[in-house]
Amino acid sequence: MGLERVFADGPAFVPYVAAGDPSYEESLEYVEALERGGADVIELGLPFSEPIAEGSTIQEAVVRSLEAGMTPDRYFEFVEDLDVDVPLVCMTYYNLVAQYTNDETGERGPRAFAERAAEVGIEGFVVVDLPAEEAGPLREACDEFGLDLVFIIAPTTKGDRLEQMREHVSGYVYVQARLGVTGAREDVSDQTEESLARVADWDVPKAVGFGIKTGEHAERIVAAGADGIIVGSALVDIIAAGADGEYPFTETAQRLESKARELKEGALAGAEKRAATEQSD
Amino acid sequence: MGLERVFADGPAFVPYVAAGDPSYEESLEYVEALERGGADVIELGLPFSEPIAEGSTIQEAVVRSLEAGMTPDRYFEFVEDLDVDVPLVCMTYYNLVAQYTNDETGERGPRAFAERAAEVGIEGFVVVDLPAEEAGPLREACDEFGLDLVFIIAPTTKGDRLEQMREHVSGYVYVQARLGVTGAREDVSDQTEESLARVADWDVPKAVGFGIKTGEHAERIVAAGADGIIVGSALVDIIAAGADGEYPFTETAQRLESKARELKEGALAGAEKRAATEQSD
Amino acid sequence: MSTDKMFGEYGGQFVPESLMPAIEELTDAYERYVLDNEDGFMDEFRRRLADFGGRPLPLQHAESLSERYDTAVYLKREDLLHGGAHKLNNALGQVLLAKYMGKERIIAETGAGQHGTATAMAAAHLDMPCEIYMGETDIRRQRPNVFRMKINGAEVNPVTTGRGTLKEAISETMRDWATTVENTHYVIGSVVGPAPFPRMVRDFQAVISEEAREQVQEKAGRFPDAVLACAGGGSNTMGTFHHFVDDEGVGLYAVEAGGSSLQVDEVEGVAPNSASLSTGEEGVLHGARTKLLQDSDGQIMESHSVSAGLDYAGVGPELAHLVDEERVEAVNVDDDSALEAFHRLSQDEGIIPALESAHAFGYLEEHHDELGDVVVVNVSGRGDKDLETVLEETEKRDLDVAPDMSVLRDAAGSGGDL
Amino acid sequence: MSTDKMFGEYGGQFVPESLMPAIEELTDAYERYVLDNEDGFMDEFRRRLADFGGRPLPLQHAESLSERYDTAVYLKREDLLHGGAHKLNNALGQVLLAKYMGKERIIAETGAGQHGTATAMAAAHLDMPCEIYMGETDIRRQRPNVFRMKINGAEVNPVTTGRGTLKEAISETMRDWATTVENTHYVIGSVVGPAPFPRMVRDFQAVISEEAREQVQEKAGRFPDAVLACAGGGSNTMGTFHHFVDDEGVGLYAVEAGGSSLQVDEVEGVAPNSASLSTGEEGVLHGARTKLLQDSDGQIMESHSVSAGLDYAGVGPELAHLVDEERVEAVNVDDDSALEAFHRLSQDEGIIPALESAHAFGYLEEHHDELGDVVVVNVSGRGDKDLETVLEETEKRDLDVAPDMSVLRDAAGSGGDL
Ligand SMILES: Cc1ncc(COP(=O)(O)O)c(C=O)c1O
Ligand SMILES: Cc1ncc(COP(=O)(O)O)c(C=O)c1O
Repeated sequence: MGLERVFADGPAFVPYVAAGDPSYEESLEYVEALERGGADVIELGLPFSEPIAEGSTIQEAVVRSLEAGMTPDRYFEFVEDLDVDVPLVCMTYYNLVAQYTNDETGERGPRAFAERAAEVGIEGFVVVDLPAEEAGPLREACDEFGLDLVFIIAPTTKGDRLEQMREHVSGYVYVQARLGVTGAREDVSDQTEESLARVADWDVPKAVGFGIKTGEHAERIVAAGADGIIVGSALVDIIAAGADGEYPFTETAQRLESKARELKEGALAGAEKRAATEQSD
Repeated sequence: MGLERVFADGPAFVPYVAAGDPSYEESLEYVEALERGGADVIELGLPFSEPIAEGSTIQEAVVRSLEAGMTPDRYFEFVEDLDVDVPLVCMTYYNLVAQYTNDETGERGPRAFAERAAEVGIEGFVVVDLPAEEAGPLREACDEFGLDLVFIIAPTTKGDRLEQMREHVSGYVYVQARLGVTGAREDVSDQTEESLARVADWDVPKAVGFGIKTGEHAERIVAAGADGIIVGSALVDIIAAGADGEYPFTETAQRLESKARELKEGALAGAEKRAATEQSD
Repeated sequence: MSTDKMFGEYGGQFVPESLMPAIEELTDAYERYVLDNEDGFMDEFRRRLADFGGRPLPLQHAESLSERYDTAVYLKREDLLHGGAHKLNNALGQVLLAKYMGKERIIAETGAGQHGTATAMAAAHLDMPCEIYMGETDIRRQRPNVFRMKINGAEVNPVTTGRGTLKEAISETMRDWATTVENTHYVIGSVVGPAPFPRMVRDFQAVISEEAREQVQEKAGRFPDAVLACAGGGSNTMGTFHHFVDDEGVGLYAVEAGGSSLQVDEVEGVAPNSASLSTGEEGVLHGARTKLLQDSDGQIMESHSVSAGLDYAGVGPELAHLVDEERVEAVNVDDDSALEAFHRLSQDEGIIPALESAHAFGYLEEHHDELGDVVVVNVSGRGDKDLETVLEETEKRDLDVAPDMSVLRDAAGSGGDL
Repeated sequence: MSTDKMFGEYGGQFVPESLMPAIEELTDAYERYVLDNEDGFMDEFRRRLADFGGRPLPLQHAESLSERYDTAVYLKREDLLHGGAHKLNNALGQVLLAKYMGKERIIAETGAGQHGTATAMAAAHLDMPCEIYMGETDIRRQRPNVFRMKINGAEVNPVTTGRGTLKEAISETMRDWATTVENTHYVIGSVVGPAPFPRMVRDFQAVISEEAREQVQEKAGRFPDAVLACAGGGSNTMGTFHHFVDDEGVGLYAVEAGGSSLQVDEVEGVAPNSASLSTGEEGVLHGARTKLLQDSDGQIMESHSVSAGLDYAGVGPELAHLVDEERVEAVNVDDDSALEAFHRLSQDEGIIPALESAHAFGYLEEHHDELGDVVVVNVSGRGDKDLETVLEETEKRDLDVAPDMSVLRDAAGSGGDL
């Protein structure tokens, strides 16, 4: 029953990192550290040269990964090499999906991409620049290979569009906490609750992302009704500090693990708070 | 009988220098040196800030003179201070004539200018940017004060214009040897003979200027029919060398004097040659 | 997917969800104001194009070139448009539309700086706050245009990612838009981006061919055999072609920047050209499916051209479609040929073209004998912005046609560089 | 002396004899071709002004300024003429005339470089060899224009005498002409010089007021109360005024460069302004009797203005006459006011004016409440050529209206100065 299962037992912590950042080997360890820290699903970025929805933290991660040689094929190998048990979601941009070519059959495009992703054990996709309107071919491929296609609901998504996406989404819905691009922030956006309210009656789990930085943010967001939190830049910042030589590699892995733990614990605390409020209502 | 008289006894040598170049005192000596070298008339430049008909040699002389403080009033003092017997012609541009103001009467313009010029002993004018058409007021003033108004005939002056100027000219006619601006040249222009031919039957003396540099040039030009030669830049070059410190002041005066002598002798030789040719014709 | 988002298989709306509502709002506004002239939008647009922009612009018979090629060559003089390039047609249209839509702020990307200056001018004219994103490389090679934008009161935000050219500037503008989409309109600078931009920008630029088509009939007494325009994103191209598309006998030539070579360096991810129509592959960039310079994985290449305004890895989807349909011929000339054409037009016709426009004249030089008897070439902009680049690039190459520039060096003394 | 060499007591032909025949020849050609349209000269001239130059040019209602001043302000957009200033009207006319006269070579002086670029463009267009004299100071402060002349194939001859500005360049061009007069036409750049230049240049420039007079009636439904134009030599001024001279109710304002002060320094021979109409005395310069900046002896002063194109010690004789007749009001604004107006027009109207033209807008700012309800201002040129100067002069002065230029400095790294 796809990605929804991970949200069943309490709030999910969904970290994002770019695969291969800052190198293939280091990145493998970092992903594993996130699992140790309590990740329930991992969104693993397949870096695209034009990351138009990312803030500078993730842009730079993408550059590091590309410069270290990451490609779609290497990415799939990377996933195979990973020693983690939690589900993996591939987060990328559509051109890499559209251009992907199965070297054996010569097939090119979403179906070839989905087939290969399923083969290496990926369970779903988030394609940042693929709104529901353009998602037909990938949606079909996902269905064929049993993958979830996660859509993002923006604060601006309302009315008909919202309804339309409700029909297409599977796995979980990615609730974008604020307008803009990715990046860790000092505060929790007011838009978060509004956005959650708009999808309150959807039957997929709601994971909130964009700007979450601390355990306390995680707590507040889960308390506000989220079934999960998605955290990218706050983790990538730790990888960036490691890549800049501020911390040795093993310490960076430990820092990632404890940041993950902080966030997961924040989420759990948020869930308790919400249960308390719900009871008192 | 005005300036014509100096051409009566043979070819006249008419040097030009800018009054006050490079300083008031030095310039007085230089003018006197020219007389010693054989000058028959001296064209004494009253420097104007926009000498549009001058080549670089005389432009620079004008700048030196102006920077040393030359003004129209100082110019007239200069003429008074000069100890020479040959007639002096004031060569200038029309704006200085037009603006000249008699400090006592407050009168301004050509008449005031001519009056003061006559007072200090000047016998004629060459006003470079005053064609016959615009010369009415100055012509009148010259008549009133018994001064000659010398016009320049250019190689381009032909037909009606030529006839018109014939009527206005007095003293001598300044035959411009070539198109262009003042400046010493290496050769004698072919245009000289043509130009002389055009004024051959005029009853004023014909003095040829523009580009004459050596005694040999002088000789050829007089041989070709000129009644006089006008030499500026070749002399100013010597003053410039002095101003640049290449020669001490007394040597510069001597160099001027001997250049003058070379030119005067060239003119005389030319006259002999012409006489010889005329006889053999 | 409604078909009018597409041109054949090209086009679409590949943008982050946060932009989709804005794009729907824009689509609605485009249909109402531009297509249906609601509230007299198009009347006001045309009036402002005339009074502020200086339209109509001449179609000039080029005497020297006509003689040189034994062909009647006509120049469509977009270089005379206010701001110095065809870009104002679009910028004015979009800023005005943003006003009709109640937006309070304008953002735009720029490469050569021509779209940025046009947008800054239009925004100043219509009293809209305006920020322009521009790659740092482009800021350096188009400094006068940076200056002009600032002078017009716009903010210029340097983009330091990647190679710092147009591609990165577009990405960065989209990031701004994703944050500010509720009160901000993104004035895209060419017939690229998600629908409805390619159609809308084309419609604003189509005034070029609307005028030219009439003018050429008046002057030459017939339709042209060929119409040439340079192609970067393709806005002047589509503007120049649009009203000729249905005139079957008229050959349409989109002249791309061949750069220094058509070969690409896959390892470095660099294409030493911007010839996406001629050499690119179908893919998705900046919101649209179109022809791209990309590697076999789908990563976008850094393009390169001596002219900043053509230096883009993508191209408008409609143009990609018309090339596939064989209605438009995609051709290209290299940097040298463009530079030579720049000097030729300057010396022979007294018109200093933009380096972008010079590409069209490079093609004319190389292929004039295949183009027929009457040829229209769009002078998409003037070359004032390119003087520094041309000096530098010309000296590197030792071109025969180039003038001697020593007077500039000699007088440089207290003045600084050009 | 035939009266049509004169404007009242101004004008005339004060030139060395060697130039007189050329001036007679020119007078004859002017009468035949320009006044009598012999061989269809004027038809060809107008056709080329349209096709090559881009005429007619708009009269634009300036919305922000109109609101700011509570006055209907209309802009005559000479900045849109090919080359970027009104100068082409005259340059094209004269180069064409030279062709009709069978001349083989063109020379011209230039100050701001606008007349030089216009002449170089016209000469390239009409295939005439061309040399431009330009003071070294001006070469430094107007480098982009030097570049453009060279690019158009003209020679640029630096003039090192004096302060190296327009006055010296004119003198030097006259020297060239005195040498080459038989095959060369001197394309003078303003309504100055010996007859017939002032009349002829005015006639070529009068197209400005011919258009504007019709346009203002069409747009405002009436004649303007005031017409403003900056005055250096006075060619855009006379061009803008000419067809309004007989319209009695129309106030004509010639706005001169007040520079840093109207006081002169007699000892140094320097006027820190170029306000010859406002402060000058009658005298003879460059072939004409007119109002001049001169000392009491009649030596010409060095003028000074932040705008190179106004930096001239003389002014057209017709303008001097019209001021004496009280038909034209001679006014002036200082450098600061012009710079502020430059920024104001750029930011509020989206039009970057030439620094010369900015003077007219400085006057509008200072005196708008005395000018009536409908005001026409000539935007004689665009300001692209002035970017460097404006940057420098604005920084010196710390003007409130100036934009923050740090983005240019920050990106200067590998690029060099603007
Ligand atoms: C003068 C000029 N022509 C052409 C272009 C290329 O753009 P497009 O292909 O969209 O017309 C530019 C872009 O800056 C430009 O400035
Ligand atoms: C734009 C512009 N306006 C005005 C002038 C001043 O000349 P005039 O007074 O002859 O129009 C110049 C001279 O270069 C100029 O470039």
